[in-house]
Amino acid sequence: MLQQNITQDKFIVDLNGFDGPLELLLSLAQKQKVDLKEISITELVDQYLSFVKNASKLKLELAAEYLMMASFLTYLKSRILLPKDCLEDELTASEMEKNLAYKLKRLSEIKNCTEELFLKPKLGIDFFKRGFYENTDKKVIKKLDSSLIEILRAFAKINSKRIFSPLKFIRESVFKIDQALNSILGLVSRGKNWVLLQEIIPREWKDSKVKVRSAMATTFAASLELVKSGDCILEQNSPFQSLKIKSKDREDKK
Amino acid sequence: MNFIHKNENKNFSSSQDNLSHLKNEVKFEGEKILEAIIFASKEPVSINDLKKSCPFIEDINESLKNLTDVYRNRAVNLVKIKNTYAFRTLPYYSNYITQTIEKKVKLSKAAKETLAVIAYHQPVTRTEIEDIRGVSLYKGLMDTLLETKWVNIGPRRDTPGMPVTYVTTNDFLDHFGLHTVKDLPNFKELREAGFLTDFKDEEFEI
Amino acid sequence: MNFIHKNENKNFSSSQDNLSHLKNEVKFEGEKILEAIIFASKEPVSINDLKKSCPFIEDINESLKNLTDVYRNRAVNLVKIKNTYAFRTLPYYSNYITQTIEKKVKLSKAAKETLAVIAYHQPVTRTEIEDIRGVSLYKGLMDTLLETKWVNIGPRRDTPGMPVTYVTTNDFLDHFGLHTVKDLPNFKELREAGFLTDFKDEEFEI
Repeated sequence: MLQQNITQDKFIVDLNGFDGPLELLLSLAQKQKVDLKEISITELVDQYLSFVKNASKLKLELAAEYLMMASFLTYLKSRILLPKDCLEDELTASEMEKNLAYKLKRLSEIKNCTEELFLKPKLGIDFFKRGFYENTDKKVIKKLDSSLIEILRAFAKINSKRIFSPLKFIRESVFKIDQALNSILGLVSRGKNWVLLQEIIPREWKDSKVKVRSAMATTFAASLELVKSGDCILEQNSPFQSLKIKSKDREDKK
Repeated sequence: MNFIHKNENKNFSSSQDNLSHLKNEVKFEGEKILEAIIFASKEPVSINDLKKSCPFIEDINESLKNLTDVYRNRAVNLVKIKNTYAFRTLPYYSNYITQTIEKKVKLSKAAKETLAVIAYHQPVTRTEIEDIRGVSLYKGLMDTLLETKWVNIGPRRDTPGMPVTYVTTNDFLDHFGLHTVKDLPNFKELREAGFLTDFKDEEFEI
Repeated sequence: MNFIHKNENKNFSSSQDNLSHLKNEVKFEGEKILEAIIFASKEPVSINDLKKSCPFIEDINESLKNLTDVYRNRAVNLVKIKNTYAFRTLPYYSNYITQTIEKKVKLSKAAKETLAVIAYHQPVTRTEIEDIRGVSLYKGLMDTLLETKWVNIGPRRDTPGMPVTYVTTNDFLDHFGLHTVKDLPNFKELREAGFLTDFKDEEFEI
């Protein structure tokens, strides 16, 4: 059938030319019979499935739509072959067949109509409007020339801007890590006493909740860094208690 | 009705004749004003706009019909495009007109087919278009069609989800020389064969 | 000379009559071709160009005279300008046609965006528009939009300060061929329809 009709190269070209599985199916049907009323659905199903099989043999990547159609047709074929009395509640095989035939006919009709529509005389090509228009320049009325697509695009643009805009940090309320390192080192080097972490936060960072939170988080991160490098020790007596920090003694370091 | 004009009608004498003569004059003047407006306008003029410009015309549809008759046998015709009027040359004379073609829209095969689906099945939802064509619309296809101004957004479908619908425009009709959607090739046949479901006659057919 | 057309001349019987009838037909066809050419031309057409386009017309001056006669009593006249011909609407009727002379103006990007926000979020306050667009409205933008008649003042918002809201008008719906603003596709639908692809500003293939 199909394999005999089409060489391997042409097979690939053909597939690319099809605008979806229904169109492929339609063209197979038209090859079978001119009158779509007389096509054999089972034969058509076989042709389609062998087409898809061939495509996978050639390791062509078929779009999901083609595979979905293949699975539907396989199902349809099995329903046609099954005795009629089982599965009464679902669409009968003949209804499904009719439905498929209807869709094929409808597509073929719209394809014919598309051709005929574009064969019609067209404005600016086959017939014309008046070429010249008077300029009565005294009373010119401004007319806005905006099309709907422009408004839709403007709206889509605003929304996509809002969704896809990169995250921006408001720098003023972010306590930087090197700031935190400096203030920790400034405090802990003075003595060997424990210092509470919240005491390290500079005064100007204590005037709002947001700032305190940011400074606290950065100071904590910085303190971990200092512990990791072996310059400081961090201590917490029990969960949720305040963190204490002190610089590591030379003896401790040994 | 063609070309009743002043000089031809000078011989009336009785007062009754005179009255009907005057009435004809008024009608004829009205038609000429319509002619001037439509001739001078770049876009097809809607009947409503014509009414607004000429509130003194009693029966605008009759006047427009008369004007259409005047031009019936000319190379330039007054054509009705849905609820608008415009002058257009007959396609028959296109060979003699060498005009730089202003705007040649080149649509892809898929776009042409989608346009046809919208024209025949309007108002039609995206899902319905995809169902008829058996393939999903590629990105940017509806963009292109809306940009041609041949397609517009129609009323939302009154079904769950209230999907957006698409319809064709007067520009579309004008471009393909159609008066209404019913003039589409094979429209009647398709409708009778049951391929066009849910088609509603346009509301403002005048 | 006016409007000799095929159907009116069917009664000729003798061969001589028939010949003159045919000659008239040819003449009339020639006039119609001239009519179509001059109508569709952007510039007045020179007699030489007309001759070149219609070499089969025996006496072009006679044909042009006949065509001029056809339009003599219309609101549109065929006028001779030096050695060129053009159709012109009579100045007498210009009172009626000045209304239809339009100068096309484009909306700025900001105005389009603002209009879109109003269409989708109406009734919407100025602050809300600024919030949605992420930029403050420049002075005069709302005035421009109000001037278009596409936007109008809506009811005041029942919040502190009672700010004015903005809504779109029926003119807006008319211009964009919409029945209601609810028909506009929402963001999700726009995305599904592929309106979020990188928008090219260039025209589609022309």
